[in-house]
Formats: sequence, C-alpha cells, structure tokens
Amino acid sequence: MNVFYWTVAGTASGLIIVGLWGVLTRKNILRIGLAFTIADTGVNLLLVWSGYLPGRTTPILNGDVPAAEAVSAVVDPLPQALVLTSIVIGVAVAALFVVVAVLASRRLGTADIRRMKELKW
Amino acid sequence: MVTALAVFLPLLGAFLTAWLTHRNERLSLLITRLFLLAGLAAILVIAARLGAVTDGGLENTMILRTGVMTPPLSIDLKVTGWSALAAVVVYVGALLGVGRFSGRIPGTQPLLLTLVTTSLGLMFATDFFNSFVFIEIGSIITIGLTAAGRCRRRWEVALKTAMISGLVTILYLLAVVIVYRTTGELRLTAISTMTGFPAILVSGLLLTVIMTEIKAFPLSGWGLDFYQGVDKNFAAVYSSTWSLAVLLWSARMLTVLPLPDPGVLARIGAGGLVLGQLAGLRQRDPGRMMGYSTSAYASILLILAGTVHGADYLSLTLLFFTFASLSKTTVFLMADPEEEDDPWKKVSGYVLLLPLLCITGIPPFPVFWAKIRMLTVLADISPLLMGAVILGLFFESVYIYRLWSSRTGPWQKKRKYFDAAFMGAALLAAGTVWTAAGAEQGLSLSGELFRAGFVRDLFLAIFAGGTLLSLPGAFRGGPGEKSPAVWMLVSGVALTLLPLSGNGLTFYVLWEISAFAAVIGVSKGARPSEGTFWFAVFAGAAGYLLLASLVLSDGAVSSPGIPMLLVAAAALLKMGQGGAHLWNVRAYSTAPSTMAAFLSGTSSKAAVFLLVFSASAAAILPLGTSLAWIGALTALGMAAMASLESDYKKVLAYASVSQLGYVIMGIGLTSVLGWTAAIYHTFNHFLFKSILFLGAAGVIARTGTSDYDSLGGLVKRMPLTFTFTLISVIAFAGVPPLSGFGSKWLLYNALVEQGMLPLALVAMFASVVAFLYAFRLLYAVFLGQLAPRHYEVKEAPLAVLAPQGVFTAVLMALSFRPTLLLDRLVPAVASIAGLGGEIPVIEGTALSTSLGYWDAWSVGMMVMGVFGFAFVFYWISGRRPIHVGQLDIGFAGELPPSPEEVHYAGDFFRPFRRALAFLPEIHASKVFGGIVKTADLAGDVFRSLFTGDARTYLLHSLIILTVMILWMKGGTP
Amino acid sequence: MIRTLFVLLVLLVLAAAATSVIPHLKMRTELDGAGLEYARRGLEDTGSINLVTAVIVAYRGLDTLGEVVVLFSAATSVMLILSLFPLGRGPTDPSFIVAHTARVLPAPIMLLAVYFTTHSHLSPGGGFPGGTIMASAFLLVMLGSSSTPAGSKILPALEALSGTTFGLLGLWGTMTLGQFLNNRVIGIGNPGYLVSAGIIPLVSLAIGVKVASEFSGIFAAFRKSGGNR
Amino acid sequence: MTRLLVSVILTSLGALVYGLLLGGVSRVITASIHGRIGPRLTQNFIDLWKLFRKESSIHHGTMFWMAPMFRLTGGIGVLLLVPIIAGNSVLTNMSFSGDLLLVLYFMFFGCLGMALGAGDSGHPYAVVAVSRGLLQMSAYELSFSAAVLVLALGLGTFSIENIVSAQQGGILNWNVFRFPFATAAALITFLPMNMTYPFNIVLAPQEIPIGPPTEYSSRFLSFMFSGRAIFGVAKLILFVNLFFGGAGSWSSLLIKTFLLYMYPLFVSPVFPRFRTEQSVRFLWFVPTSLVAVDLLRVIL
Repeated sequence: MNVFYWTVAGTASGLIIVGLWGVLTRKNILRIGLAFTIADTGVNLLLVWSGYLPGRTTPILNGDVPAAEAVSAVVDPLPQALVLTSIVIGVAVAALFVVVAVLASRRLGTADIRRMKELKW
Repeated sequence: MVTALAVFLPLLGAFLTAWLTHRNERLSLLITRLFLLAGLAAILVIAARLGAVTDGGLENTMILRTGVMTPPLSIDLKVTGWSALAAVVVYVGALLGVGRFSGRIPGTQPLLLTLVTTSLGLMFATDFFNSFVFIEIGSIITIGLTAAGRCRRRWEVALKTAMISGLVTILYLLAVVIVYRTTGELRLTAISTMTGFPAILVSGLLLTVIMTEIKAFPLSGWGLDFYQGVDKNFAAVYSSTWSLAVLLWSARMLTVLPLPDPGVLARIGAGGLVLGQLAGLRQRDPGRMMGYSTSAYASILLILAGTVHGADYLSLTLLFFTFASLSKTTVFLMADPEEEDDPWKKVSGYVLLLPLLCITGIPPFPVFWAKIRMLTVLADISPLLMGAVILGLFFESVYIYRLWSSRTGPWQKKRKYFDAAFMGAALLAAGTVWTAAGAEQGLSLSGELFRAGFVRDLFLAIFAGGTLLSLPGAFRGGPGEKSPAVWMLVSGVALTLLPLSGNGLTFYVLWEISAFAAVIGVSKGARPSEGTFWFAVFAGAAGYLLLASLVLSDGAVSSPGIPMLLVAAAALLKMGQGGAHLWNVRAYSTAPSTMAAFLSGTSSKAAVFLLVFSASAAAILPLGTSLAWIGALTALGMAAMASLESDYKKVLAYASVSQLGYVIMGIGLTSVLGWTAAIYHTFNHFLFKSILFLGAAGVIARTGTSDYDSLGGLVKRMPLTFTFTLISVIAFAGVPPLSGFGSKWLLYNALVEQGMLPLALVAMFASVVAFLYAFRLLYAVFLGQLAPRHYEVKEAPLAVLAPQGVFTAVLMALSFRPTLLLDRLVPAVASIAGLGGEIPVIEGTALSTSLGYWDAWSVGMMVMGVFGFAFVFYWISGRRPIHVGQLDIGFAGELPPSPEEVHYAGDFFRPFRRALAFLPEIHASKVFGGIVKTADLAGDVFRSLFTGDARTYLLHSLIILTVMILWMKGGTP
Repeated sequence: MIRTLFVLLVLLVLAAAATSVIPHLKMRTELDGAGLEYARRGLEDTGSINLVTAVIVAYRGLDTLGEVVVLFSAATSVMLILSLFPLGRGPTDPSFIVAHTARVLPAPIMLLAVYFTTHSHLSPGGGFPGGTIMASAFLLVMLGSSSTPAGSKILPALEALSGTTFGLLGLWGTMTLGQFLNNRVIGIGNPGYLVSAGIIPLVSLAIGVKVASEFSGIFAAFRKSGGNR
Repeated sequence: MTRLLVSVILTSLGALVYGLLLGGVSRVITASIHGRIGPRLTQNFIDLWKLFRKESSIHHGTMFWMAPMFRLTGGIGVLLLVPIIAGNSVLTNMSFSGDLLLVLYFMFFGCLGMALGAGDSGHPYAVVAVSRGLLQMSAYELSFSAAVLVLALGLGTFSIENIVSAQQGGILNWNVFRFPFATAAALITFLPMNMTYPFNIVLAPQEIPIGPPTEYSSRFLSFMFSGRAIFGVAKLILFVNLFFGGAGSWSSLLIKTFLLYMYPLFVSPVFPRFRTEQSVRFLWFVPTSLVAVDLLRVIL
C-alpha cells in the first residue's frame, strides 16, 4: 500500500540530496552539471509521484475507461503534464550547461571550479 | 487581442529573425526593431485603456485568457495598469539596447526578442507553474547571451548564472509539488491560502528563490559577479527587461507568500540593506557597484513587501523599480564593453550624472518620491527600521558617488555610439518631469512653513544676494579649474527658494538640489577628488538626517525630541561643527575659489536658517547647552587650526567653521540676545566670508597658488583686493569700529546674562586666537616681500572685485549703523515664541542691555575723528617720505638674500604649536578616517561572503533556506 | 574536508527540517482539486480523449508554448555560442554499421514520429516525444554522413515556420474566442477520431516540427562547430 | 560738542605728558637700580621732540606709514572710552559710546595697525616680533578678559562707570578685595601688557637685533612713541577703575596710577625672560587658574 508510495518519495528525495551534495562538493564543472541532472531527476520523480493514486490507470479515456467513470479510474493528469514540461526544460538547461561548461573548460584551460574565481568580493 | 499582440509579437519576431540571422543581418535588426516598436505601441494602447497613468489606474485589470475554460484549469495572463507601465519600460529598454548589443553581436536578436516576451509573460503571469516556465526561459537566455557577450570573463559569469538557475529550478519545483498537493491547484493566489508547515516550507523555498533571483543580500553574490563580469551592453538590456520583470514578479509573489508574519520580510530587507551596502562601500569596480545597487533595490522590495499594502505598494514598487532599471540601462549603455577593467573610463561624469542621480534617489528624481513615501510608512511602523534603511541608502549613495566622481573622460565624440544612452537619459528626464508634476500637490512654495517676517526676508536676501554676487566670478574658473557657474546658479536658486518653501517636503527637495548641485560645482576645482568626496559624504549624511527628521515629524521639517536632534545634527554637519570641519577644509581648499565663497558665505547659512526656523525655541532648549558648547569648542579649536595652517583657502575654511561656531553658540542660548547675536553674526559672516573668499579667488586666479610661502607682498600689486580683505579681516576679528564687534558684544551680553561664564571665556579665547590667523593671513598674502615671479601680477578680475566692493559697502554701512539691521531684527527675534531673556533696547544709534551699552555710530565717529586728526597732522607736519625698494631694509649691516627667503610666512606661529604640544593630537581626519576604516573593515567581513566560488553562493541559498524554515517553524508551534 | 562535512550537515539539517511536511503529503485515494476537474470535464471541454494532451495543449497551452520557447532559446543559445566559439574537433567518418543503419532506419523512425505527433489527442504521445523522435532520425542521417547534411539548411526555415504557426494558431483563438490557444476555434468534432479535438493535432504537429528542428539544429551546430577547425 | 572736543584734546595731551613723565621716572629708577646716573626725568620729552623734528625720508608702503597712526588712534581711543574720573562729567569723554567690552576689543586696534605696519616693512625680524607679540597677547588677553568677565558677572554690569560706583564706600569694596584672585591675575597680565620682564619677548634685544620698530625712525617713531605713552596711561586708568576703586579725584587718580605704574618696575628686574612658548603657557594656566577661583566663588 503506502510502502510503494513512500519508497518513491524517499528515492526522489535521496536523489535530490545526492544531487545537491554533488553540486556543492564536486570541483569539476562537468560533474557539477551531472549532479544537477541527478537532482533534476529526483524532482521530476517527485512531481510524477504527486499525481499518483493507487490502482488507477492512465488518463486516456479510450474504450477501457468510459468517460463517465474517469473520475474514479484515472490518475491525476496535471502532474504528468507538468513533468513533461519540466523534463524538456531540464534537457534544455543541461544542453546549455554542457556547452558552457565544455567551452569554459577549454577556454580557461581547466574544469576546476575553484579556478573560476576571478570575480569576487 | 491587443494584449496577446503585446506579449507575443516579439516572440513571432524572434522566430522570424532566428531564420533571418546569418542571412541578412541588417534586415534582421530592422525587423527586430519593428516588432519591438509594434509591441510597444500595443502595450501603450493597453496602458492607455487601463488608464494606468491616472489615479487608481494601476489596479485596473485586463485578462488575457489562454487555453480552454478558466483558471484554475487554464492559465490567465493578467495585465494591470501597474504591470502595463512596467512592460512599457521593458520595451523601451529592449529598444534602447538592441542596437548596441545585437548590432555588435549578430545572432542575438531572436534571444533578445524572446527575452522581451518572457519578461512580459512573467510580469503578467498568474499561474505558479507558468511563472516557472518563464523564469526558466529567462535564465536560459541570460546564460546564453552572457556567454555570447563580448567580455573576458563570460564563461565564469555564464557558469555561475547557470548553477544558480539550476538550484532555483530544484527549489521551485519542490514548491510546486507541495503547493499542488496541498491546495489542488496552481494559481498564485492559491499559495496564500496555505497553512501549517507546508506554508512555512513553501514560504522558505520561494523566499530563497526570490531573494536569489532578485539578488537580495546575502544571496547577492552571483549578482555582483554577474554585473562585474558581464558584457555591459547586455547588462543594459538585462536591467530593463529581465531584471525588472523578476523584480515585479517577486513583488507580486511576496504578497501571496503564506508567511506567519510579513514583517519578517521588512527585517530581512532592512538588515540586508545595511549590511549589503556596507559591504559595497569599498568597491572600486564600477560594474560591481551597479551590482550592489541592484542588491539595494532588492532589499527595498523586501522592505516594501513587509510594510506597504494596496495601491501604495503598487505605485511604490513601480516608481522604484522602473526608474532604477531604466537608469541602470542608461548607465550601462554608456559603458564601452571593449574596456575590460573600467568600461566607463572614457565617459565624462556629466553624461553619467542624470542616471546616477536617479539611482540614488536624489530629489526631484522619481525614485525620491518613492523613497520618501516608503520612509513615511516605515516611520510609523518602526523608527529603528527607518533608521536602518536610511543608513543603507546613505552607504549606497557613497559608492555611487565614488563611481560618478572617478569618471574623468571627455564628452563622447562618437555620437552614434551614444545615441541610445542619450535617449535613455532623455526618457529619464521626461520621467522626472512627469513624476515631479505628479508629486506636485505635495510641493508648495507658498505655504507658511516658515513665518513670514523680517528674519525670513533677511535669509532670503542672504541667499539671493550671495548667489548673485558670487556668480560673476564663477564664469571663468581659476587656474586648472572649470567654471562652476551653472551649478552655483542651480544651487543658489534652490537656496533662494528655501525660505519660501511651504512644507517640509519642499524644503527637503530644495535642500538636496542645492547640495548636489554644490557637490558638482565643487568637483570643478583643480584637485577635486578628495574634497568633493568628503563634501558629498557629509552633505549626503546631513541630507539623510534631515530626511529622517522630516519623515519622523510628519512633514514638518522637525518637531521636538528626536527629529530636532536629527535636524541639529544635520545643521552641525552642514556647518562643519564639532569635528565635521573635515569636509569644509578639504572641499573649500580644492573647490573653485568662487564656489568656496558661495559655499562658505552663502550656502552654509542654510543650516542656520534650518536651526532658526525648523522648530520652536522650546524644541532647541534641551539641546541648547550642548549646542552652545559644541559651537564654542569648535570656534576655539578651528581658530587654533587656522593659525597653524599655511594654505590660504584652508585657513579661510577653518576660519569659516570657527566663526559659525559663534552662531551655534548664540542659537544654543535660546534667548533673545543669543538669537539676535546669532542672526546678526550670520549676516556679518555672510558679508566678510564672501569678501575673503572672493579676494582669495582673485589672488589665486592671478598667482596660481594658495600657499603662504609662495605669496606675499601683493598689496603693491592688488591694492583693492587688499583693502577689501583688510576691512573684512578687521570685521571678523571683532575689532571696533567694524561690524564684527557687534556680534561679539551681543554674544557676550547673552552669555553673561545666562551666567555662562565658562562659555564666554572660551568664546573670548577663540576670538583672540582669531586675531592670530587674521594677521597672518593679511601678512603672508599681502604684506612682507613680493616674490619676483609675482612682479607682473595684475589686480584681481573685475568679476570678483566688484562683488567684493558691494559686500564691503554693505559691511561698512552695517559697521557704522548696525541699527539699520538691528532696528528690525530685535523686534523680529523678540517676537519668536519661547525665547527667554531680556530684549536689548535701541535708542537712536545706541544699543543697551541691563549689562552694558554700545553706540557703534559714536565709536565710529571717534575712530574716524582721531585717525583723521593723526593723518592730517602727519600730512601737514613735514615732508612725505619716499617709497624705497622692497629689499632696502635694515638688515644688521648685511645684504638681505632673495625676497622669498626674507618673507617669513611658513610655520609662522611656531611657539604656538610648541605651547600646544601638551595636548593630544586629535585630527578630525584621523577620527573620520577611523570611522571609514571601521566601516570598510566591517564591510570586508560581509564582502568575504562572496568568495567567487559559485558553490559557495549555492550554499548560502541553502543555509538561508534552512535558517528560515527552522526560524519560522520555531515561530509557529 | 571540512567543507564537505559542512555541506553534508547543512543538507541533513535541511532534510530533517523538511520532514515535517510528510504528514501533509499523505497518499491520495480520490482525485481532488484541478485533477478532479480535468478528469470530469476534460473530454467535454477539449474533445481530446488523452487527458494529458488536453492539459498540455489545450488547458495549459501557454505552458507548452513556454516549453517550446525554452527549447528554442536553448537551441538558439547553443547555436550562437558554438558559432562564436567553435569546439574545434572535426567529425570522424561514420562506421560501416552506422552509415548503413542511417540509410535504412530514418524512414520508419519518421513514420513513428508522425504517428506520435498527430495522434497525441488519442493515444500516448504528443508534439514533444514526436519531435524528439523526428530529431533522432535527423541525427542518424547526420551521423551517417561525414559532412553536414544538405537538409540542415532548411532547418531554420522549418523552425521559423512551425514556431510562427504555433503563435498564429494561438492568436486565432484570441481573435475568435478571446482566448489565446483555445483549441475550439474549429469544432471539436467527434472525440476518438483523428480529426477531432479542434486544433490540438495541428498544434501538436507544429510543436513536433519545432522541437525536431530545434534538436536537429543543436546537433548540426555541434557538428558544424566541430568541423570548422 | 565743543566741550567734548576740548575735553578730548585736553585728555589726550594730558595723558601724553603724564605718560612721558612716567616713562622718565621709570628710566630714572631703573638707572638707579642699575647704579647708573641715567637720563633726566624729561629725557622722554626731549627724545619725542627730537624724533618729531627729524624728517622720515623713506617708507615701505601704505600700511607701513599708516601704522603709527593706527597706534596713536588705538591709544587715544582707549583713553577716550574710559571715564577718567568717576562722577566727573568733564572727563567722561567718549565713554558713553561703549562699555568694557568695547574697550577690551578696541585695545586690539593699535596692535593690529602696528602689526600690519611691521608686516609691510618687509623686514623678517619685525614680523618675528609681531608673531611673538600676537601670541603673547592672545595668551594674556585670555586671563585678562577672564578677570574682567568675572567682575562683570559678579557686579552684573559691563559698564565701567557702574563698576566704579559699585566700589565706592570704603576700601574694602574695591574689587581688589572683593575679587582678590581675579585682580591678581589681572596684575600678572599687566606685565606682558606693558612688555616688561619676564614677558618682554617682543622687543627681546638679545634675540631680535632691533625689534618691530626696526624700520621706523624719526617722525614715524615719534607717533608710535606718543601712542604708546597714551595707551600706557589709558591702561593704568582702566586698571584703577576696574580693580582699585576708580579715581574720585585728581589726586587719587595720580597716586593710584603712579603706584600701579611702579609695580612692574619693582617686579620685572628680578626675572629673566621667558621663551615665547613658556610665556604663552604660563599666561594660559597660572592667571587663568587664579581667575577660576573667583569664578567659582561668583557662581556658587
């Protein structure tokens, strides 16, 4: 029953924490980017999780689910719509991040974020 | 339909230009401009329809429905009059910046156009998740354009921005999950219905997101790095589009946050404002300064959100942020991105003036109206909070001033390069006029703030006369100086209107205009940097003290108690009393000499006017004795300093402060005699200090030096200047029969009447010491040996000589017939309520009190008679001697060396210095230097938060988040 | 080390503080809020039997427009940056297997993509998955040849066209029904059929083409950027 | 008006004669202290006449030759502002036009003129002397005015006339007894005022070869001479009025002023000369502390 529900939540939270930990402690900017996608994944998982209802099916009202019974048969469609947007955004940001990170490391000759502190104070 | 066009036209343009880019760059730029113009037209239509510029129009709404059905199922975009006006600024900013940015970096137009749509979308968004989408677009474009910009550190900036937006994404989506699960919908308004711990968690998450996005201290680290490193032309676009949109979105978000206590926001904001701006004090990089300024505005938003509500909130946020954004855009447009270290290196201070004044919120610029309204609200809630805000704003003005003053470039020659920036400045000017017209009902020049009557008219005469007479000499600057005439005129006109102001606000506005124009006037000097800086700092501090008083006393300039204390402090600062002389000495000695004459002779009287008129005598009474002592000790200390100083203008500066000490003493006595003495001396000081400084202006203009050691013997070359100077020196030394004695006589009578003998002694001592520098001044400059290089020096220019003549004529008239003034002054002062003590009796030309009497006319006649007798007797009793060469002196049988060596002027009163050696050396410069150093050190502590490591910035956000959650959780069990 | 520990401490305290939210996020057994409304009237309102698509394209179409713009911005940014700062690593010749697969597979992939895109209102799928699949076909073609395919020239035009179409479809709704991106500007037809649900299939198609051309643009930019040196 | 004019002229001339005479006396006495024969009593008259008769042939500038007139005006002015014999309307002169404060400040008039003249001479030593003189003056004026202000506060008036009348009716009413410390302080300042040892740093014959009058000679010098003599008498009368009960008659005036004049003569030869800063510091602290005692008495 609730075990599945909370396991997913736990996994998602774990991913977020691991991701943040990676972001805050890794030095290589590409790894930091990777850590961001891990945390992103956790968040997306949490988003889908929030629309979960036990024992229900996809919100497509074809023959299997008559429109009249939809209310008691399908899961919440909104989080699914949101997560799609969120994933696409994640991909877009990740692509840009990778490009910037790769170019930064090439142009600056290092991928170490501790060496990118020319601007400070 | 128009709404949809206004929002989405740029996006369509973006799709179009994305295709055109790399094919036809010029066409693409043209299309970009066309789409922006069309969008601007659309949003203007909307703004007009909503009646946004009229009262209440800010709250009118127009809904753009999207999708099917209505919220919470679908998403609305809500255009209010408020956001429509901001959208106009977004369009304007984009239009201004597009040529400078996209023109230089082809291929950026689609991103720029998209940024406009996104900014509008975010400002109009009503849906929680929809806002998220817009925020992400904005972040992506910011990262992309930063990386594409022309600047050496683009990668670092882009990477930091990307990491920050990564964190924001995560925190925001977590908030989305919680909001949706607890409320079942995603409208922004739904958030405010939340309760319990989810409310706290969502508030914490969103507050962290908002503070990070708007760059509020202490989460401003990345923003500072951003503004320092980014392509300044992109920053120009960014400031008016995305930055503004985020601010306005945050302004709406902050009102719906389910905080247990919205007052928390104000405290976070005020604390951040003080500490963050303190950290900014040491900044040298102009870009970073703009970052700190942005952070200040972010803090202001938090304060507003915590304290102001309703229509006020709308108008205040709008005024603050649109004009700040537009000003920042203009500033950034003036930068030359190719100059990596200082993009404004080649820019003249003139062109930066308007936008920077707008940013600091000097009246009458638009931000000022918002500032004063905000402070009024804060004063009702917590004066402490208001004090913190004022302190923070003061810090901001200090570094903004630094940014302005270090610009040394000439006027830009490349017109094309500057078009956009000038357009921005023109828009700001228009905005200024418009808002000032809107705020007009708060201003009045005809009210009864100051009792009409002789005393007011006297000050009016001082201000008007002083300005007019200082002005002629100002048209031509001295050696190495530029002409301060325009600024002197501005300052002088504002001063002249001062006594006519009908309410406190008008008074403050005029006061500030006069002050900042004077600052600019001072900066026209030959070596302006130090002097102008300290002048600006002290004038700024005085202005903010006055502002605090104004706000605390509900629009009157002051009322008894704390406001009076603040006003007194402001006046003391303005007059350089009690150690604040640092600015007088530095500013007067580096300013153009005529400007110094204006400041010392005329402008300093504004502070006297403030003290005499701002409050009833009863309000000053509790401060009276302290004031009197401050005045007396200043008079003495500054006289001693003046005796030991050997720079002409610095001596005059010390002397000026010293003389004003008597005025403060008189005011502190709060008796009829005391105030009569103070005002009489004020007028006297106005006369003789103007003469002295104008004389100095003439001398410096002709010789090019103000050093005692290099002057001397000028009486032979500049006899008229010497005569005027001699007369005014005799006057201020208080030697009868000239007018200075009158002030002293009144003052001692007042002091003895009040039984304040120790004060009288200090005053007496000060006046004797004044004798020392008075003689030294006359001797070192005009007497002694004329240096050979000055053999050909001509008499001072007529433009300074003629005004001196006028002043001297008035001075002489006043000397022999002081009753011309006192006849009216004494009854006027006697009629001021609350002043105690006896009223001096005037009979004919004689003045008497129960203590003593004085008849200036008969004294004058006696002196003239005896002197005339001696003169005539000498004349007829023998032949006249012949004038011999300057080195024909009895020199104990030896040949005197060169005139320079024989002229004994430096370290003139060495025994005096030796005699004073037992005193500990307290230099005002050390004291203030110490204050500055302490502030710098404290600032450095906070600055060190911003290590430059993006991970640290993320950690800051997380720490703040944790602290806020724990704090709020503790607050609501 | 200290830094790592400190970070860990902060994260753990944060997580511990956040655990108090758990009682408020208990599992639902019944739909509520907006989800309930969507399930109840989604079909009726939009004519799409796929409720997720109804939400994405119809109810919250603005989000989707934003999503497209996100991709557009990212793609444009990446292309811009890469054109300004080439990566500087040339493409290698495709291997035999890739080269041959690239001749065979694109067509069926394209077919699948078109199905996904056009049937979004009927079955799982939609503009985004469809567009991504299309882009993968293009990617395959590109990987299969050693030069940039000729087709990449029309990508910007396709992108502009599809983007503009999306925008104009949205404005159509504003013009006729006063509601941007309303899918009922044409009748919603008979739910369950291909031609139904108003303009949802059209919008999906526009999204698909847009997404495809953007992703393809990114690939092409990477490739071109590498090839310039 | 005519009476006033006559009174003024007579007073000035009388003071001149009296001042010169006193100077002669002092020279005689000093000589006898030194064991010399010394000049005649009338030597000062002879000197003045001699100087006046000699033509000044050179000058250094306008201020230079106006300085002696400033000096003379300063001396006569102070004299005229002080009522000479209390209660006698004949010799009140111009004292109706100002009180003690005016006198205090008018005493600067001559000094300023002198200083300016010395400055205009272009002679560095003259200016060195001026610098010292001004410094010392600033120091003794502090304690002198302190003493005067204590009197004014204690008696509630700045008017010399009133101060004198307050001292009538017995020797114990004299301010010297009512304000002994202030009087002591004033008497100390009397020494530097008359530039006698140990305060004669202005003339300082050993250090400054010739002193301020370096460049002055003949007719110029005769003016300064007369000015000084008159100023000296004016100061004597002022002191008598302030501290010693004033003068009710000619005889008491002559006796009191003569005794007062003799006082430095018997004090100064005992002391060596101060350095300038020593003098300044001494005058700041010693007499002022004395005044402070009386001030506390008055206030409490």
